[in-house]
Amino acid sequence: MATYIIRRLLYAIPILIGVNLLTFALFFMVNTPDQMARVQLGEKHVTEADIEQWKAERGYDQPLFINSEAEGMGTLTQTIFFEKSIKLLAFEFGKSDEGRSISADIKERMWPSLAVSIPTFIVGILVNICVALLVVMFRATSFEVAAMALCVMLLSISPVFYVIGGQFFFAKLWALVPISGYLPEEPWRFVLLPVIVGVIAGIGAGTRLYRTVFIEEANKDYIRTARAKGVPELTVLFRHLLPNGMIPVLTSVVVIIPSLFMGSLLVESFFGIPGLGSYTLDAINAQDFAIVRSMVFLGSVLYIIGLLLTDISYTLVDPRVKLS
Amino acid sequence: MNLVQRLSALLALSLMVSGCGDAIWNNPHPSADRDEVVLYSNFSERPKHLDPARSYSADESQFIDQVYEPPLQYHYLKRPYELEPATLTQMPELYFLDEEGNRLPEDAENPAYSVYDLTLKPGIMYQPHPSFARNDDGSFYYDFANAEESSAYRTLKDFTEMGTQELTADDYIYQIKRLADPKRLAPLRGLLSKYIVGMKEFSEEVAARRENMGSNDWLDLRELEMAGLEKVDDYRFRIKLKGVYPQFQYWLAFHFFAPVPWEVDRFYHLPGLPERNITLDWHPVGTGAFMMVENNPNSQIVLQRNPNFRDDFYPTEGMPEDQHNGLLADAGQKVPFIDRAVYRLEKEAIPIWTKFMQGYYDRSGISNDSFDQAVDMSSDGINLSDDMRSKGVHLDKATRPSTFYLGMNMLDPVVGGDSERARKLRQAIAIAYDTEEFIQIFLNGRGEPGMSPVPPGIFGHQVGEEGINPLVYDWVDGKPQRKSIEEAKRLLAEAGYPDGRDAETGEPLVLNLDITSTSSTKARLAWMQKQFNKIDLQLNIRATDYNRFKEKLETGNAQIFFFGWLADYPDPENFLFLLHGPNAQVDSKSGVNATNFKNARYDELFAQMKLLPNGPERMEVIREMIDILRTEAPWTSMFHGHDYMLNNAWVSNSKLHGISKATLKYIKIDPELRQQKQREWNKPNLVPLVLVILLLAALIFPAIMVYQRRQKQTIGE
Amino acid sequence: MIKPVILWSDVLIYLLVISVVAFLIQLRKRPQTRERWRSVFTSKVGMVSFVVIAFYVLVALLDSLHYREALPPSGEGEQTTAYSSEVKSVLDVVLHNLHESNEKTYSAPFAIYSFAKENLEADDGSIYRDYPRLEHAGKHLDDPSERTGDILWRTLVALMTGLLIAAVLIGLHKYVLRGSDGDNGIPWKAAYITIAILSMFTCWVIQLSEFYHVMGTNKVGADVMYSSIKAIRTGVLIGTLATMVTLPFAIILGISAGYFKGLVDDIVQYLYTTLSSIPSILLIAASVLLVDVYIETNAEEFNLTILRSDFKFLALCAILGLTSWTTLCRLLRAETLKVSQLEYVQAAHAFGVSHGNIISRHILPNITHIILIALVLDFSMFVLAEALLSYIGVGVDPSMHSWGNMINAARSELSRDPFVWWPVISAFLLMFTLVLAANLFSDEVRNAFDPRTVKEGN
Amino acid sequence: MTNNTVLQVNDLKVRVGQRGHELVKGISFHIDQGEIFALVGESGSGKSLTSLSIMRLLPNALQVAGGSIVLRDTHLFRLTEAQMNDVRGKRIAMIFQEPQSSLNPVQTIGDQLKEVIQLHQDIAASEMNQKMISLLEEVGIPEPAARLKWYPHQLSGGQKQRIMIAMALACEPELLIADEPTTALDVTIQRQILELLDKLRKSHNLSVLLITHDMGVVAEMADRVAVMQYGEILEQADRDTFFKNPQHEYSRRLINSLPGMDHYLSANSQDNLLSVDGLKIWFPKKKGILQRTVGHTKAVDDVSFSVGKQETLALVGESGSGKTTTGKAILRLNEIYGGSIRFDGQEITDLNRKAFMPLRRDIQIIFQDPFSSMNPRMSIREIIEEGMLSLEVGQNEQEREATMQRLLDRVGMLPEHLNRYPHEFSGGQRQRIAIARALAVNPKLIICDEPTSALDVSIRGQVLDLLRELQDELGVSYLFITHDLSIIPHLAHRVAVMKNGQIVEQGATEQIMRSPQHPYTQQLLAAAPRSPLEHAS
Repeated sequence: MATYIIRRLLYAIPILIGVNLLTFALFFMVNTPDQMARVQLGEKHVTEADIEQWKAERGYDQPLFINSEAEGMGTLTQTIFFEKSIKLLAFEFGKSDEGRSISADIKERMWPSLAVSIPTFIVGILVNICVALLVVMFRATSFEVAAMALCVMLLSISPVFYVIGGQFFFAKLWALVPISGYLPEEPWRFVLLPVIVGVIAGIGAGTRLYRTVFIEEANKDYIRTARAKGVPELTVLFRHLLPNGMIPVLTSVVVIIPSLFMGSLLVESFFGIPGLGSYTLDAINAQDFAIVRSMVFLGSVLYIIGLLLTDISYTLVDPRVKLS
Repeated sequence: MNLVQRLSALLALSLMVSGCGDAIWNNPHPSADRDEVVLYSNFSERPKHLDPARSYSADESQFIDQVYEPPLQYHYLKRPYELEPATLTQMPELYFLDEEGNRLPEDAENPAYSVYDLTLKPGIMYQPHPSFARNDDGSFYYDFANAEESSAYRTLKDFTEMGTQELTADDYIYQIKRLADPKRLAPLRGLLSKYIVGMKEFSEEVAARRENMGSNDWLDLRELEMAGLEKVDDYRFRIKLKGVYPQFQYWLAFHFFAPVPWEVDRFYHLPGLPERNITLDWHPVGTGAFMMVENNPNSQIVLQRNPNFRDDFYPTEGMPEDQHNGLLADAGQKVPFIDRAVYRLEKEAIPIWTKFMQGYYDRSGISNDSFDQAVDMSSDGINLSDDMRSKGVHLDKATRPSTFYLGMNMLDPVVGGDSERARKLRQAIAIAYDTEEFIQIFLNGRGEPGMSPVPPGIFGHQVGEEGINPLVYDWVDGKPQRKSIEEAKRLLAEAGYPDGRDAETGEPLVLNLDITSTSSTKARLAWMQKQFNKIDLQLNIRATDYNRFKEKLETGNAQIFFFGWLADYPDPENFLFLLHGPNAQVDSKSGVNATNFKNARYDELFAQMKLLPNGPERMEVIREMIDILRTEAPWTSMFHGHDYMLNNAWVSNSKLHGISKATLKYIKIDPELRQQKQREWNKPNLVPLVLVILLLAALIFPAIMVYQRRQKQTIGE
Repeated sequence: MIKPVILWSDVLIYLLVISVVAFLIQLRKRPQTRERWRSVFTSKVGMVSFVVIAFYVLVALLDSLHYREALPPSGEGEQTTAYSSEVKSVLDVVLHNLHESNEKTYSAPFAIYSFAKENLEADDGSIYRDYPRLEHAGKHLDDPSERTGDILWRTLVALMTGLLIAAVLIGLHKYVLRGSDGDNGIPWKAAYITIAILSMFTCWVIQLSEFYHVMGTNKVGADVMYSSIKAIRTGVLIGTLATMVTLPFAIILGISAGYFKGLVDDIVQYLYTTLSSIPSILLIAASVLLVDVYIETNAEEFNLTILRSDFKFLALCAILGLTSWTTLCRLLRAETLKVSQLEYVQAAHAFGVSHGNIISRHILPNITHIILIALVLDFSMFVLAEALLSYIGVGVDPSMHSWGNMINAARSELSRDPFVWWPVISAFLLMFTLVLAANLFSDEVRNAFDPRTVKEGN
Repeated sequence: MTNNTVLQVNDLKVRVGQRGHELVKGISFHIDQGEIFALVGESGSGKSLTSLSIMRLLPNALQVAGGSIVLRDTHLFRLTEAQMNDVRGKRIAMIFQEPQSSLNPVQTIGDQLKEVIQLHQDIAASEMNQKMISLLEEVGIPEPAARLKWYPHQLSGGQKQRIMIAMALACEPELLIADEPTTALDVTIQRQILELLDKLRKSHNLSVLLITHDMGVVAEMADRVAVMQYGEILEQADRDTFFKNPQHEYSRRLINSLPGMDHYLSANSQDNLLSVDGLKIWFPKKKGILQRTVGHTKAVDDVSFSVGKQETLALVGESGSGKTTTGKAILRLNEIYGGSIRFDGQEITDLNRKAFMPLRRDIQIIFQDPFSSMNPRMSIREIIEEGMLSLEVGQNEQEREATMQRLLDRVGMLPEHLNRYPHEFSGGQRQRIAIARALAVNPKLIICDEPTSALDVSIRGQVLDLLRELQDELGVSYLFITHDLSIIPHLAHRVAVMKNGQIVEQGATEQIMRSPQHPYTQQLLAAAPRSPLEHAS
């Protein structure tokens, strides 16, 4: 177990390096440090000297990947890439291009993100599973047909519509919740709408997925055994089908749990929630490379953790699986 | 199943909070409102810099201009804009010197130096701030030898011990030195070095000093002297400029010249603080009416009334109409009127508008889309819609001294250059491109077509018949009327493009519009192409991100582009210098003269105009300059934006100021009225909720029925 | 006198069509795959959704035949005839009276008055403020009150013509089919009904938009119906092309990883873990910027707006594809691992069949169902994704008609009061229909091809 | 019906959907107290459907079209679903074919056992444990107390089946339905389970509906027999009369499918074609962060045997004994760890892929499962031709075509079948095609990997006969891998018995069958079902 986890973590390192490399390549291909400087310094009265100064302060005055001036290892180490990456691997995010401590921002912004994403996630899964179970219970009835048709419709609607509709009705017409914003003191009122929207937007796809999983389980022999034992239908559903069905469900679900931390780009920017999702989006628009880099890095780390968690969660729910 | 428990707990809580908070559920502000008078507003761009030496954008000014007090300020009500002393006893005394430093008479021909003599009001105190906290022995309360000692202080709030001190001349001098410090990246450094005596040298010295210093160490600028600065006594100091620079007085009303005491600078450079974002760039310290108590660009910025604020009073005289607009009701009262101002981060236009309509924001601009809802455009200009009137909203308009234009890159082979051909082409475009319609469709009439770069409210702007651009407009029964398309086509033909086709090759003329993708909506692009098609020109749109756009301008690779300028100060110089040859983008990277327009005569006139005081003589010069611009037409189809501000019923004393942002202290709010209206406008509607629940039930019920039936089912013959 | 303009996306989409046809032809040789497909079409849902998709594709194809009209010869000196820089498509000809009748600004569906008040001059010269009549819509009516009747009558006529056309088409089809044993379980009836409805709808739109704006007009007075129909091309192409990009990566990498295992497997796994661990939105954003750079650096090649936007569009498809091949790749890898353990693959080994042959003849055919299902699912996914990306500002070029752009505008239009609902509704309806059809079709495909669901049958 | 009749099935009909074709066409039978009634038939005969309709557990797509089922005096079809739950597991219990998948993988044995007891009896929690333990003891699970906490995957197939039985008996049912209870198990285990059932049946005076295709099992267990085919009961009789003079031709064929163990092929051993010497197939066990190899799982460990020309060597063993691995190793379908394989005197152990090519023509294989051994997407022609093409057998199109036609004809198929696809053929036919495919490259040695175990008994014989004839004609040698001793006498000249990756005994067939030396061989022989005629006497 322990050795397994360690191995997986070691395996993560090359991935992280790869991720970093890619990010750098992409980002610096599209905008050179000079341009970044210009964006950051604003338009009026900017001189070359100021730009040089800015770059120097943030260590963008070195070559990207290979430093031909420096000798020996220097050719590789005295570069933007090396210096920035090394810090990242140690989780030192440093300062954003506009001079704020990134880790401080992350620490602060993760809470709103979590406040939205966790409820969305949990409620979402519960709702989906319940509906799916219901459908499986009534499979080969008109109820199933209707439910599935509904699901297809739901997932044929662009998520943007859910957001627009949600804000229009809940916040504007019915004045039930604030249209947007967030207050750390009383998050519930603000989180409610995003959560509802998020859940509804996900219900179509989720239900369909879980239904197929459950149907597959429902055709297994042990279900027949259970019914041959005289177990009533509901009990079969909950005591036998559900626990087994959860195993495949886990694969699709556990991976994203750590990523909940990153929040949702769309929802957060629509509902003005100061989470990490909108943070990333703003950084992209402002071309604040330091932040983008950190978020990407964070994202991939979380993703890898997610993969790990998935494996571990298997051992918890499925007695057959042993990690080695 | 513990998931279920957590979930249900969560839901229950959320319902409870929203339920028993108070009658209104959709209040985006803390439902428990303290009994202070709070103004709620919003900001869309997180301010990047709050250091008065560094900050140079409107959305930053709206915060720090409440905190910092430069020597001068603008009169709140008077138009045209008028300077008045803020921390000074009277307007600065200006006199001229010759090379030797002998005082010259007022009317001396181009003197060597000009000196500004400023005298401060005594007894002006700073806001409470830890940097002023001292022990009984006068030593600083907060003093750390190294980062470890300060490690306990994560944020500025952790510094509980406060202190204050009086404003002195040193503070202004220190700030001017900061402007010269290269590390501050002061936008104005380049410009001011040209004028303030010894500033350039000072910068170099500082740079030299910094060579062997950590990037976060404090350099006490008092150790170095700037020739052009002279402290007379604690309340009096002089600034010495090379030659004459009449516009300098306007800069004195800009926060660049706000006081920064060395104590503050020292404090923010204590070991370990800069690493933790505890810097002057984030936590301003000033003598203004408000002080920044919370600066969280992720969610909100809060200004709090400065308890030590000097005695300052609401102006007693204003423009004639102000009287009946009730703007003089509080004449002579002590400002500020509100205790707190909360600015919340809002990125989307829609929520802002909705919240304003729900009464959760006290004031709001008018976005395009909410415009028709907000106002009616009747024959007699723009008025509030009935809907708004019924809500008690009142509107307040102003022309922002600004000019937006369609720039022609003068280095471009087709549209640019001094050739008759290009000139005619530019003029043709100027006629074809229907600015009026643009303003109608995309600004809902919130603007006026520009006859010259000089916007209304600035000296040199002319109205009426003599104001119009005769090359584009005719004066028809008391109104300017755009010349006919035929006229444009004629010009085009003369330019050698009959029917928009090159006379030689017969190739259709395709022009390129450079634009940033963010500002280019489908509708807008379509509209522009329509304009050029009117005279059979093909317009090719090159949308790109802001960086590329800037780069194109700098390298002179743009052809036609959109650009604009907001006034720094109310003087024609601030607009006409945008076409001053030496400022041409491509050779001087200063980035003002984006069209790279060069014209010897114009530059000559510019030099004169700059020094002249406002008056008929200056007017003449400006007229000639403008005529040059009209014929050359490097800027076509200009317009000047109008500002509209909607105020909810409970807001009073709101009058937009085109230049100054330091107007918060004059705003007044009636909290009771606000609360009452909010309740009235936000009655939660529970019916839909009930419906949803019923619907769910309706869904579940048949399922249960089916189940029952299935349980009863037998295999029947 | 026209000059065809061939955009890259046009080329690709037509290549795609050709390859699909080719696929159908060689399908005759594969009985039980043919069986599978038949079973897709024997279900009413499958048939109907297919017809709908086909209709969309048809529109997209029409819209992918671009040309430039010649300009009238300029007065003197007859030289080479020059061409307008405005690129039209065949579809524009069909819909000419939609996009040539522009109003000033918003107007509601079938409205004959503008949505915004204007200053009008009364006969006595006095200025009053009211909703002006529209320039085009309903200008043939002198008395506004006739409007409703007029609309109903024209609708009736239009529907009849539509029905007629449909009848002709169906007749033709029957004529073609007469030889072969007509309906072998294929629900032609459903298909016919769908066709009838579609053609009636088309006629209705075309005929009525000659006199009205069926779905109103947008901010600059352009016909909403027109732009939402033009957006079909964007939607269909982004769906198909992006999917096409994902396939080669997913298939080649996935299969080789699953088949050769060992080092290859490790590398492929590394690749997709790395790629999928990056938040794809960032990848997309950065890449889109990258494309802009490219366009700027050699601008002269893109002297026409449409060329630029088309290039950007293709790039977007490519990027979307590149960022989303990993899932399919993972699936294929797993499936290949399974299949390559099967005895007939072992047998092939026993016969010393080369790797290439084993993959192409034994593995590939037996994982196609996964590819197919993914293919149809991705299609709808990409169509939806386009809307999101446009919101974030890295979507298709603003000069391009797209549902995403329309939806964006809608967000603010809905906050007006009275709110402007028609653009968003028409965008929504067209988009929804397409995606719904795609999803339903994908379900049928799954039922037909996925062995698991096949098993579930009995 | 006599009052000691437990179950009475009258004119039971089962059909697909509302008006689909009938799968069970009105069958009737009854089961008396304490007897074992065997319902015999091959796959698709509808015997399982019958059992499921008794339990009313038919899959949704199927439904009872008519008839009645009476348990004692309750008409099962008149019960509601809810009432039916009191019958299932309490009055009628059922054991299924696949013990591997019939138990809930994520529940402990104890929980699953407890569930059924709680459902139908009220037993104090205190006694519950005791009850379960005694049940497990009864079905012969060692140290039951501990096992209760185990999960199914920790048990062997046989043990799982025992657990199933325990669950079935938990509530003293009046009727026990055993649906192919032993088919999925190894012979030795089969035997034990059968014995267990027999014991319990006596001790509990159980009535059992035994559903099977294996005449051996019938012969040993059943009191009365009913033969089903295509959803109809061909004949019913008590066992002895049934076996003595079966009425129906089909029944006769079934009975004869069980060969007697009297005549043997003599080992006509000539010079060796294939000789395997000390073959080792080990798979490394990896461990630790760096995945170092710390040990090996020895699938095949030091196995030596030889196959002569035109000779058949039977490699006998139970699942997991490594026999299949050995077979594939010879074809280089899996890696060899040690030892040597010589073919025609040529050392082939470490030839690379290319060098091995020519040998592929000489050594061929027939797989166990005719359903997965042919690519469903290829026509028979493509399937057969593939090998010929890649091994360059036959110069040209026509020649290959001719060969294929000949072969098909030879294995008793029609030339036009070439254009058909695998799924259009029955298991037996496919296996014939598989043989044709192997022969197409005219090999010297064919490795037959359980070629008959997936086939219905009545077909088995034919395939085996075909193989033997081919050997006589073409003089091929077979390495015949099987677990079923009963078929060995038919075609094996020599036998090698494998257990846990090693050969425990080998020799001439007759000798092995008559006087096995190794206890394991004896066990196997004892387990092998004997001809019912012997019972009858």
